[in-house]
Formats: sequence, C-alpha cells, structure tokens
Amino acid sequence: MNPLSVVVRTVCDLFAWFMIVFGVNVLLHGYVTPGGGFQGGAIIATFTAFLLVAYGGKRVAARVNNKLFDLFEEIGLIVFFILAFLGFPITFFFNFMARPLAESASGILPGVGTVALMSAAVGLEVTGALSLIILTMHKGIRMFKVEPLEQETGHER
Amino acid sequence: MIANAPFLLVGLLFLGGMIAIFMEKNLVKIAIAISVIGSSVNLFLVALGYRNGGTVPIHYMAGENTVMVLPTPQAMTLTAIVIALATTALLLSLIMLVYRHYGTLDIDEIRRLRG
Amino acid sequence: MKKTVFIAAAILLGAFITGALDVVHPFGDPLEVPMDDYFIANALNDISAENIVTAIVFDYRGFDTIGEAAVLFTALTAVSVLLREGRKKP
Amino acid sequence: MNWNDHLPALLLAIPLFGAFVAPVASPFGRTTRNALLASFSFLTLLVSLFLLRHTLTNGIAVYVMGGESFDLTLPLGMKLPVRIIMEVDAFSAFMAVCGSIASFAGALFSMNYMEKFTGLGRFVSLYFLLTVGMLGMMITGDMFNFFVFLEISSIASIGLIAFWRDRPEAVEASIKYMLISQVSSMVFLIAAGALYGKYNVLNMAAMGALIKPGTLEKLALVFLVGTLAMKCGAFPLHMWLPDAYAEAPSGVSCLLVAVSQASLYGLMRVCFSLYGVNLGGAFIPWAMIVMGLSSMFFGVAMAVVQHDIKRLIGYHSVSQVGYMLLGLGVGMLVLTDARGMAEYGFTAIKGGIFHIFNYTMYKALLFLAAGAVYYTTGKRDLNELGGLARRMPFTTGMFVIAAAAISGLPPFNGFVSKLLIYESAFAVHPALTVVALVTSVLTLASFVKVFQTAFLGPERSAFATVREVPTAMLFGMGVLTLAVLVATLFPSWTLSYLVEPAARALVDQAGYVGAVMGGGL
Repeated sequence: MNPLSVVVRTVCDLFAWFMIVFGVNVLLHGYVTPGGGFQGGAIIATFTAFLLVAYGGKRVAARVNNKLFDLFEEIGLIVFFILAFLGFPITFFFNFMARPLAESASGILPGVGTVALMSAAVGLEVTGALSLIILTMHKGIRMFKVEPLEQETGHER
Repeated sequence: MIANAPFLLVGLLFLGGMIAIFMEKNLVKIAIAISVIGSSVNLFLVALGYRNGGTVPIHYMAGENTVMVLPTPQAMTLTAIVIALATTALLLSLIMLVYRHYGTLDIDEIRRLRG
Repeated sequence: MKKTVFIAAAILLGAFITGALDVVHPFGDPLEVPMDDYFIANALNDISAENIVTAIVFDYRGFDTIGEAAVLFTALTAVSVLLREGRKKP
Repeated sequence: MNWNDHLPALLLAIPLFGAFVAPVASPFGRTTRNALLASFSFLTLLVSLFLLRHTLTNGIAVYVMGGESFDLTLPLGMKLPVRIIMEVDAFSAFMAVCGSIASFAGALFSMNYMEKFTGLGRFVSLYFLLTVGMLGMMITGDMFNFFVFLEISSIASIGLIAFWRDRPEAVEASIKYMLISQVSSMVFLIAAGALYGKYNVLNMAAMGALIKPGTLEKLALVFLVGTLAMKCGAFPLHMWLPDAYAEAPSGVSCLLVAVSQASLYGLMRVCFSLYGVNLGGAFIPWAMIVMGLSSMFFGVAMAVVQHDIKRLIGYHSVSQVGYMLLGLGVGMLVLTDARGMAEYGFTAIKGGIFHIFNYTMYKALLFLAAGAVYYTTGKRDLNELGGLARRMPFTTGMFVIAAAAISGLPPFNGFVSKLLIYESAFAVHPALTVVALVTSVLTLASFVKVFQTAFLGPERSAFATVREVPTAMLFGMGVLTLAVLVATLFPSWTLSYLVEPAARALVDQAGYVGAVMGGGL
C-alpha cells in the first residue's frame, strides 16, 4: 500500500489518537454504558488500520512492532483465563468479587467485580488480535512479489 | 404477516446469500455472500429480542420504564459478530493463498482434487 | 443442469428458512421470556451491573466469551500460520 | 472442595490453557514445546478417564459455569436454567475419552513428524484449540455454546488442514471445507436461534423438556440434522472429507477423525435428547438410514479406485460413518416402540456406539501409519510404494491390525460392532444388511490391495535407506493399537462396562432432562 496525500496524513496525525482515547473509554465503562471489551478493542484496533491506510505499508512495518500487539493479546488472554480460574473453589467463572448493589456504592472497584476486569482483559486481547490480523494480512501481500513461493523444507525425505 | 417483515427480510437476505454462493464463480464474491449470510443471522437474532415499546437494556438509561428488549440475543449477536469477523479474515487469507497458487479466483479452475 | 439443481436447492433452503422464521413468534411480541426477565430483574441487584448485556456477556454466559476470545485467537493463529514466512529450499 | 465435581471444567480448561501459553512457551525451544504438547494432552486424557469413571459410578455430572455451586442448575425461584451448563452423561464421557485418546496419540506422533517445518508454536496452539473445540462440543449442554465450540473446531481445523500452505492441494481442500462449514454453521445458528425465540431457553435439557411437536420444531430439526450430518461427512455433502483428511498433516488427520465424531455426537444429542419422543414419525430415522447406506456404498466405491493412500483411507471414513448412521438410525426408528427397542433397537444403538469407538481408534491408527510411510519415504502414491514390510516391521504390524479391524475380520473389534449392526438392521429390512455386507467385502478388498502393494512385494531400490520411524511416533501409534487390542481381546467387557452405559444414557431422555430440571418434570 502506498502512502496517501499529506492532507490525509495530517488528519490522521490529529485525530487517530482520539480513537484510542475513545476506545479506552468505551472499554473501561462497559458495565455502565453501551460498550465493553469487544467494542472498545475493535475501536482501538481501528487505529492500526488508520495508520496502515494513511502512511502505507512500508513505514508502518518499519515503525510498528508486532511484538507489542503479541504481548497485548497474550496478556489479555491469560489474564482473562486466570480471572475465570480464580473462581475455582466455587465454580469456573464464578464472579468472586461481585457484591450486591446495596454494598457496592463506594470503593474503587465497582461491585461488578470480574465483569469489569474481564472486560478490560478482553479489550486488550481484541486490540492485539485485530491489529495483528490486519498487519499479518497486509504483510502477506509480499507473497505476490516472491517468485517462486517459498517452499517448506521437510516434505522430501 | 406484514408485522413480521423483519423476519421476512432476514429470510430474503439469506436466500440472496445462498443464491450468490451457488451462482458466483469468483471466490471473493462468495466470501461476500458468506458475510451477507452471517449478517442475516445476526439480524435475525437481534430481531428475535425486540419487544414493542422496549428500551435499551441498561438500567440508568431506561429510567422508570421497565419494559426492556431482551438482552440475551444481543449478547449472542455480539459473539456471533466476532466469530463472523474472525472467519472472514481467515477466508480472505485463504483466498490470497489460492490466488498465489492457482493464479485465478474462478472456482471452476481450482480443481486439482477432483475425483 | 447442475446449476439449476443448485439454484433450486438454494431457493428451497431459503424458502424453508423464511417459513421457519415466520412461525417463531410475532415480531416484537415474544410470549413468555422467563430467562430474559430473570436477567433484567437480577443483574443490577446481584452484581450491580447497570448494563445487562455486559453482565450477560461476562458473567451469566461468561463461558461463551472465553470461547469467543478463543475463536479470535484461533483465527489470528490460523492467519499467521497461513501467511508465515517459510524457510527457503536450500 | 472435591476435584471430582470440577472435572468437566478442568477437561476444557487444561487444553485451553495449553493453547494460550503455547506461543509464549515455543521460543524456549523444541524440548519445551514438545513437553508442552505431550504433557497437556496427557493431562487431558487423564481428566477424561477420571470423568468417565465419575459418570459411570455417580451418574450424570452437571456443572454450572459461574454458578454459586456447581450443581445449582436452577437459580432461586426459577423453573429454567439461566447459566451455561456442562452436562456429562456416560455417552459424552465415552466420546470424550475416544477424542482425547486420539488427541494424545496425534500429539505424540506430531512431535517428530512435524519437526522439519516452520511455525510449530502456532501448530501446537491450533492443535490444542482443535482439541478444546472437540471436547467442548462433546460435553456442553447449551445450544449456543455448542455453536461456539463448533466454530472453534472448524476454524482450528481449517488452519491445520492448510498447514502445509505451500502445497496447492492443501489450500484447496481447506477452502472447500471452509465454504461448506461456514454455511452449515450459519444454518445451525439460525435453527438454534429459532428454537430460542420460541422457548426462550438455550439449555438443551430444558429445551428437551419444553419442546412440543410443531412446524417450527420440524424445520429446525431438519436444519440441525442437515448441518451436523454435513459436518460429520455423510453422503450428499461428503466431498470435503477425503480432501481434508488426505491433505492435512497425519497427526492432524488423526484428530480430525475424532472431531467429525463430535459432530456425530451433536447429531445424536439433538435427535435423542433434545427431540426424543417428539421426533415426529419415521422421516428423520429413515433419512438417517438412507444417508448411512449411501455414504457406505459411495464412499467405498470411490475408495476402491484411489491411488493416493491417504485419500483412500479418507474415502473409507465416509463409508465407516455410514455404519454409525445406520446403527443409530435403526435405534432411532424404534425409539417410541418399547418392544422393538428391546428386541433389536438397543442392540443397534450399542453397535453404533461401539463402532464410534472402534472407528476412531483404527482410522486414526491407519492415518498415522500412512503418515509414517510418508515420513520415511516421502511418497503417498500406491504405485510408487512397495516392499516396506522388511524395513518398517512395527509400522507394518500396526497397519495390519488396523486394516483387519476396519475390514471386520472375525477376531477384531470391527467385527463385533459390525455384527451388532448387521443383526439389528436385518430385523428392519434384509436389504440394509446386504448393502452393509457388500461394503464390508469391498473394504476388505481395498485394504488387501493397499497392504499388498505398499508393504509386500519386492523391495524397491529407492527405499534402500528407509528405516523404522522414531520412537515417539511408534508410541503414538502404539497407544491406538493398544486401544484396538483391548477392544478386540475383551469385547464383552468393553460392551458391558463402557458401551452399554453409554447407550443407556443416550436413550434415556428423561434422565438427561431430569439432571438439569430436577425430578419435577
């Protein structure tokens, strides 16, 4: 993909960051407002798509580190799994931090307990996974430039 | 009958997707048709959950109104959308590979495995 | 010939589905919804979640969500398996 | 807390955790990766065996995901379950044991088989996800959750079938499977959604209690049966199956066999436990019988003419699935008829379930043996193979055992299950047995051909350096051989202690419903 004109790039510079802020907002307030982990994560992942469209594949591939998204995705998944696992003395997925409405008026962590934490973890995972899917598929275009297609070793004895 | 128009629309969308899958020869168009079918299923699930006069299932937004649309289909749709997204990404990657190997997207010419 | 059969099958399937959807329940008027009423009545009191859909996604049907996260992870893994850079033949 | 109560959750949690940590662990090198693959699949096998023991002694195990207590299926003041419930009866546990044995054997085999290829961390991850999808389909008790696991297993198998993405055939097989599986899972979701819209429950047992015969139910049943039969490779849309099995790496083909059995499990669950006495006439049972007969016959007819050894075995899969559909269809035919059920129906169901076990074991073993041949010679075409018996004695021996079992030669386990199916199908109509017998003879002929051309005959000069495969691969095949031999040497023990409880659990709709809904219904 070639970079687009300077107008698009400037607009991207100005506004793409709001995407992340808005996504994090949607993600963290999933338990009170419309939204949640998936929606917020998808909005944040749009940032990667923006960069890819505005700046072109070469610059993004040089600047953006796939390891970061890998880390996001793994941390999200494993945190989600561990949160589910922590309910184990009772049941898998038991919401062990939840409190009824009457008791949860104060405190930093709201009474929803694992719902908010899982939502954040899933948001992280979706951000990483969607960005990586976009970047990987974009990188896959290189296949059409290599001739012949890189062969695997190991089929022959 | 006319009140059930949303369900009929879902059926029509599904029918259109099915016909496109069988009629089209281009793999990308088939991928689009599969997405259309996925959307029709999501639309169906959301339409199942509507209640006349219902509000959004969020307590402080609904106010005093206690009639809410059903929340379970919305949760199911959320899951189904993510699944459809994942499968679309995978399908498009496979189509890229097919084009790389066969040099065509015509489904009739991709036939090394017949017989 | 083959095409006609396929189109007939598609139309049959579509008509079946349209017919099935028509008899689910009248649009906008589900008759009895004990499960959803349970969610609406209890989500706020049990776990103090204002947003019932989020409460369902992450608590009542949380196991679906880990499956969904796994689907996304699977798709990512499969995409990166398909488009990976292989070793060149020596 | 008692770990026995949490076995259903652990059965899914262990391979899921293995899948999540595989990308983290794989940079640490080959030994770590192989240890992860072997240990987690062995743990899964162990948990599934414990689960089987638990269900055989204590009856149906239910597990409420996220409930206040694992067996509190109905929340206070509710007549219907609201949370996701895992429901494991003897049949589910039996299937889970079959699946995890195949998964363990394939994992052991893949450690050496795949070592020359790239992307192995991702391979391990996908392998575990395929296992999770399969086991989840087998033990879940919730319609929508079943759909989620169906999608996990189909996406993971698509990734694994196209794992050798530099082979055009693998990509083609994968895309063929993907188109079919996507359409079918969407139709499945429509049917599940329609049932939800009518009854407002998603739990299968609760739905089974509420369901009444009607137009919507009939259409939904047709959709469910059609999609699940398509996914398990029955006749009209079986075309994806031989391609996919042949082009996947062999360790994966071994697991894919078990995955298609999971779809068959879903089919049986829908017909017996969800609909049960409300099946409404003989249409669905007869459709299943006809589907079974035509799968049998066309599968074996296509198999006889194949030259590619893995494709040949793949076509035999179609024909073997036909046997199970025949057996279970005959059982379904007399579901409401107590006399017929006692006379021949229960025998047919036992035969079908025993055949599921036998089929999974010997077919997985055949795929692994074909993979071993491919590993050492690099060839899959029968015309280029020959004289391998002296070079690879262990592989040859195990191949002979599996081939004898699949052809139904008398002392082997395939014979026992086929005999049960023959005698019960004969009570319905003699023509059914005739088709089944002809299929069996053709199967024998085709495997004699394979054995004769690939393993016997003069030694080829090209294979002078061929040696027996590494030990881990032999262990992988050995696990399956052991399972085949146990079922061969102790058929009456297997039948009465494993198969009969499973058959009883499958037929017992009231028990399945009652475990969730309480005794009140």
